[in-house]
Amino acid sequence: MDLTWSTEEEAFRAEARSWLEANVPRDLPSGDTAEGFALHREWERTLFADRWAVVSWAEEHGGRAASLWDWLLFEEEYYRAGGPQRVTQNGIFLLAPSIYEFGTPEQRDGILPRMAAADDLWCQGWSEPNAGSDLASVASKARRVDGGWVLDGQKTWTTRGAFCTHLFGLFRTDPESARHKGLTYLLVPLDTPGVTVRGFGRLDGDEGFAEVFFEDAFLADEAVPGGVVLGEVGGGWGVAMATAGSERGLTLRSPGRFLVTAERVAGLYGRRDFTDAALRRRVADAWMKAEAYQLQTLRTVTRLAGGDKAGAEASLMKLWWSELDVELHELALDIIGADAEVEGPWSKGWQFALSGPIYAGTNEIQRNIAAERLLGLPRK
Amino acid sequence: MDLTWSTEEEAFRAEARSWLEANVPRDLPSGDTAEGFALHREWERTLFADRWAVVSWAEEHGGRAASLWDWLLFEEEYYRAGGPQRVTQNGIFLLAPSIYEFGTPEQRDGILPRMAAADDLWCQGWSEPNAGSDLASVASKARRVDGGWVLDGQKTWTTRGAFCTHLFGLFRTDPESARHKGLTYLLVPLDTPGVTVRGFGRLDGDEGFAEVFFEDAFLADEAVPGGVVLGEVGGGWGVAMATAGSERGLTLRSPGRFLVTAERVAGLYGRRDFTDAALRRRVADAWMKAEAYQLQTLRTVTRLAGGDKAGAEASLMKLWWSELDVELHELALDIIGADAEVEGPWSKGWQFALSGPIYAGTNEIQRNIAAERLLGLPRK
Amino acid sequence: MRFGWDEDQQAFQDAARDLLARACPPAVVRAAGSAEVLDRAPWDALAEMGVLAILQAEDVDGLGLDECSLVPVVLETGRAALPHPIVETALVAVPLGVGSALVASDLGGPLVACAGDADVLLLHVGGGLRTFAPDEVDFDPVPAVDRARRLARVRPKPGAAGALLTDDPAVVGLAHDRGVLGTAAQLVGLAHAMLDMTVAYVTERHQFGVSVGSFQAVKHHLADARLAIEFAGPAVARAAWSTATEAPTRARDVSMAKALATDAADVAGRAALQCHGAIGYTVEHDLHLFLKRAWALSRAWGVRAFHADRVAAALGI
Amino acid sequence: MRFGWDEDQQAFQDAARDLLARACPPAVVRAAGSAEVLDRAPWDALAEMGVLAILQAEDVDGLGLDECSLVPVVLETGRAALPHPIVETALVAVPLGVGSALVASDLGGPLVACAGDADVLLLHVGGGLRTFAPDEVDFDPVPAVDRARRLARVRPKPGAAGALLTDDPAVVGLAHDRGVLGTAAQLVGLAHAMLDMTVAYVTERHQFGVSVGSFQAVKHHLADARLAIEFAGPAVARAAWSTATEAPTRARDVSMAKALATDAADVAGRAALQCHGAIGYTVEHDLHLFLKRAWALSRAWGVRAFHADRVAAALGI
Repeated sequence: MDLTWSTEEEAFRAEARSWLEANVPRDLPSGDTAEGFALHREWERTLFADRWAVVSWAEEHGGRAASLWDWLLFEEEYYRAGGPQRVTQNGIFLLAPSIYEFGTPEQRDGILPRMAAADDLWCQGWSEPNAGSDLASVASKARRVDGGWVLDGQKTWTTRGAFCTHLFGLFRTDPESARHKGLTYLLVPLDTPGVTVRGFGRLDGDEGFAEVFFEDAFLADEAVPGGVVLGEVGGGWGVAMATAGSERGLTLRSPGRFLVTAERVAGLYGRRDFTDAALRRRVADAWMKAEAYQLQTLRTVTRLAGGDKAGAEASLMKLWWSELDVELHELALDIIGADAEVEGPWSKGWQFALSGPIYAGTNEIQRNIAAERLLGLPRK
Repeated sequence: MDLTWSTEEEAFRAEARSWLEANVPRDLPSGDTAEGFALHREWERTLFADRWAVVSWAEEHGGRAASLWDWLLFEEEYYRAGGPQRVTQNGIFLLAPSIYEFGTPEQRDGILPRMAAADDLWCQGWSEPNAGSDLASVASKARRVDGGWVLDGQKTWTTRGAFCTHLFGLFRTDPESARHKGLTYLLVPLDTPGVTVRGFGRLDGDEGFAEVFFEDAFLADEAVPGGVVLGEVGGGWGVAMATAGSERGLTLRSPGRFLVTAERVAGLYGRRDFTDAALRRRVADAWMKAEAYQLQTLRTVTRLAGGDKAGAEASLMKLWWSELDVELHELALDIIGADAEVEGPWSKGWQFALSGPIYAGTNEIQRNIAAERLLGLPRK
Repeated sequence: MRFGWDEDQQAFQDAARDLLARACPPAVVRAAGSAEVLDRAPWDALAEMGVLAILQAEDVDGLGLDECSLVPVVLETGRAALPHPIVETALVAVPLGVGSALVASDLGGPLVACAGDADVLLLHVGGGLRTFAPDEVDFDPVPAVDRARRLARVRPKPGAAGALLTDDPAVVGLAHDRGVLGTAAQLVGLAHAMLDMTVAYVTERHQFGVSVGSFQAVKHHLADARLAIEFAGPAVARAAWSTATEAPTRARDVSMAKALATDAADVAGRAALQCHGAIGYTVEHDLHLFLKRAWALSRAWGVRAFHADRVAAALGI
Repeated sequence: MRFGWDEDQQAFQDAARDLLARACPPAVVRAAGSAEVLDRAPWDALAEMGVLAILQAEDVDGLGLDECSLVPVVLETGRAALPHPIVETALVAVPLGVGSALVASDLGGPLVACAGDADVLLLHVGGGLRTFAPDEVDFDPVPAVDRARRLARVRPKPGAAGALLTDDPAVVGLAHDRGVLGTAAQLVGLAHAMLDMTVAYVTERHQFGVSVGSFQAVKHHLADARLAIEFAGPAVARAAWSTATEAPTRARDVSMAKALATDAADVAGRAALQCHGAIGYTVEHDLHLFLKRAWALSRAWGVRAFHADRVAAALGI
């Protein structure tokens, strides 16, 4: 047990902090609207230019080959500095780990630098109108033709789909197959002829969702560098589960985000002109949970650094951060009191937080996974 | 809407109050121990002697033919006066309504007065080692022979079984049957040869449970007045469900019990030498829930008085009182603080309250019932 | 002793529900979130039906009825997520003799719903209640999560004194508690609407080859919602009766109603959103109209802790 | 940076777990609830293994190790529901130089566990810590829900002054926080034990023709228990490190550990009882031994609110 940072790590943290203090933009509008997205893209390019976009990646892909520890430090500093949401996140945090794991060298070298630079912006094409929680019932099809694939079907609830340039998703390539089999993980430029995207509003008012329609869309094998199939044809489910593990677990929700939110909630309470033992204790409880998430992450990174793979524990991480995020924002609104119904960062953040127990696999499904895979309870 | 009591009702309340003030015994030991049970039986006889044991029953059975409203008033006064648990409750609150509904006149006249007088003390024989929540998997058998039945099998978790004189329970009378069919509701004197009873301890330390073994036990048809079969042979499931409805709903848990507990919790808080906004609000919340249970009961009685039957709403009642009872006692222990681990009425009451979400059908099953029968969600 | 609405009251409630289903479908609520001018059609229909006259004395052409007649109707306006200020008008202003204009008020808090739409502003000034014409006040519009709330902060223009309705604290207190009561009723109506919508959805939606409603976790979420509603309803009904009969427990009872109604709307709203999944998380689906109203009303007319504290005070602790 | 026990620490923990499985099975816990004299066999085995010497300095024949070595072992004593006062002895008294006697103490609150069994009483008197021989104090036995706690209130006999160990508030504060830390570790161990017991039970028990563990409601109860344990564990580990390294955040960290460990034991205990059903509600089953210990330790060494308030103070609010 050694919870001290090395001199090198502290130096890295200091460098990140001073760069962020000088560069983090103030009061960016939401990145989940068309104009906000464009501004965020500029910010992502600024990050990339100084090699802060993807610190843990290889240098040739735009990173600093930083350790997971450094990545954690960077994330903590990023949120502490008030850094905005990452509109590249579905690329850099979800797709990229799967490309590192399953991609060919050509795919890695061709796709990752453009992703890090926010030249290509990736969205996730999992859900379909009839395949939400039940991802294995994907019905969108890809038919093999000479030199590529012909896509038909529909994806939906695609976050920021209306603003992105590329989509990664699951398509049924074996028309005879059912459930988890016969699915292939494809990488699809959204300007492919036959692909249309329609944005629509999320609960919080932003145009953050999209439907993506595929009508006889020809996806050429080389439409992305190194080829449009990630992993094996027919092996898409395994790749998708790795991506989903990233979404639930370590990379998408860094502890810095929640710790900073918890500290802001404490500040919100501290600035009130009343004391209330009930609210005060709730602030302490929420802060403890954010801190526990940080500690759990440290444990996980230790484990991964020792060669372990992230497993079904990712479901526990997802349960914790998603329910904590709701708790933090609800508490903030309770501190704010009667004015909580006014639009503002806390009411907006709360609405966003409410999606946490739904996306990336509902929390009901995460609890099933925890019970079955971690406790060994029978599936049926 | 008229929430006033009539002059007659107020007079009834006043009579009950003054009798209770004069007669309620102080500091009876728990009725779930052998010696406590005997003292409680004396108290039940005192109640019966002055016709307060079963106020809503017909006069010829020992009651006052009081309305359900009067019964509620009596219950409220009973708990307010500090009246002890009713060791006759499984008879008078659970079996008796089913005897009124399904029994013959001979059964009513023969069984009920002795039950009210605490001459016969009834326990419930539902659960078996392999039929807890899943009551329909009852395996204890009753075989028809000349002049009676031969019983074989085992019941368990029978509350106060070691101190009672009679048992009502479900037995499989059609050996070919499965699940809900072929069960018969039998009334069994515990001194029947071949019946043995072994008491064992509950979580709270009292000898409140018993196992009842039936080994080739001959139950004569006339072992109880009017016959040992309640309802039809093979129709036991329906009678048992009526009894279970009584257990979950109106009669077993009168609102007076929880209101008085809530007021005592408020008193406990009020006597502390500290103020704590969190605890204070929890007291208010718990009191509101107790009061809401009272109001819901008034609504239910209004409905029943109008001719309705109690339905699956009983499951909601059971969820509410059982979770409220835990909340009330937990709150009391939190007010008491570090001393809460000392044995005393609140720690004892808390342990007892923890059984509420388990017995009379676990709360998981009650939630299934509410979802399926009140909301119409599909069984599977 | 009889707990529950009588036949006339139930008939009035049923008629209001039917009327609102026609006159205030979700499209009307949605439109109220962006329209320059609030569509008064549902309001006029309710007025036509006599809802605004329920608490009006008979000698001024009112129905001369009490809160036990009005509250079930107000519950229905919650079920419909009616954007118009029915609570502020029919429950708060009318008994003060303000007549049947559309009234907005800050008695429940500084955020005034439909302020810019009102014929009359009923403001809590210096401990009393005063009415103002729209041109006597300044509006400061406030962007609300629920846009159909049409919120503003309102203050009298310099020099405008309005017309004094009352400065009797008991009358002001009664008016306040009527507002709390009506808001509680609307929250129960909203909870019903969200639960019903969700039951229909999970029954029809299939995932993993079965109806979503057959999963035990979904059943339990919705059973919890049903449970909370089941016990909040009687608290609202009792509070209506306590208000109508000037019971000494009125303040305690309306606060209890608001607290339990808030819990019911909260549990039902969470369950509804979670069981709808991503479909319910879009503005194209109607659920969000009800959710956002429930969130708003949970905090309007006193937050949860305020009402729990009032009940605690009534308990003498 | 490295989060977690090193190999030696893990090996010590594993060895302690094996030893306690043999030396302190549930029958020993059960017997401690009624025995006149506490059976010292498990205690002697732990002493033999060196557990009492972990925090003892090497120059007095101790192992000279720190809390990161001791806390994982103490967690195992929680898993076994060990009735002996290992926290008061190995964590609180030994670093104060009391040696390896069996020590009972009132530093965590007025209810002293195993008071009548102790060789030495470590009492918090006038702001300082003093040791007393058993014949220097009066015992007032207290009936506890968990009889294996063997509780008493203890006070020095008139005239008995004991031996002063320290009156330095910083030293007393450290001793107190070590007690909190150890109790937190035991609560996590208890939570593990109750969860494991319940997983085994629901897997084997069948109702409605299927394994009880296949019901989604049961899965979710137990997933919640696993979740709470998963996040309490690191909080305890960090608190051990903060204590060992004299970190300025020590008080905050041990309070956080106790609070989250209390939550974990509470969630796991409720889930265990509910999922066992009536079988777990009997004294013939072992579950109650663990449940009652968890209830007791949740309130010993500071109730949940006390620790949340300490964390709030550390947050500057």
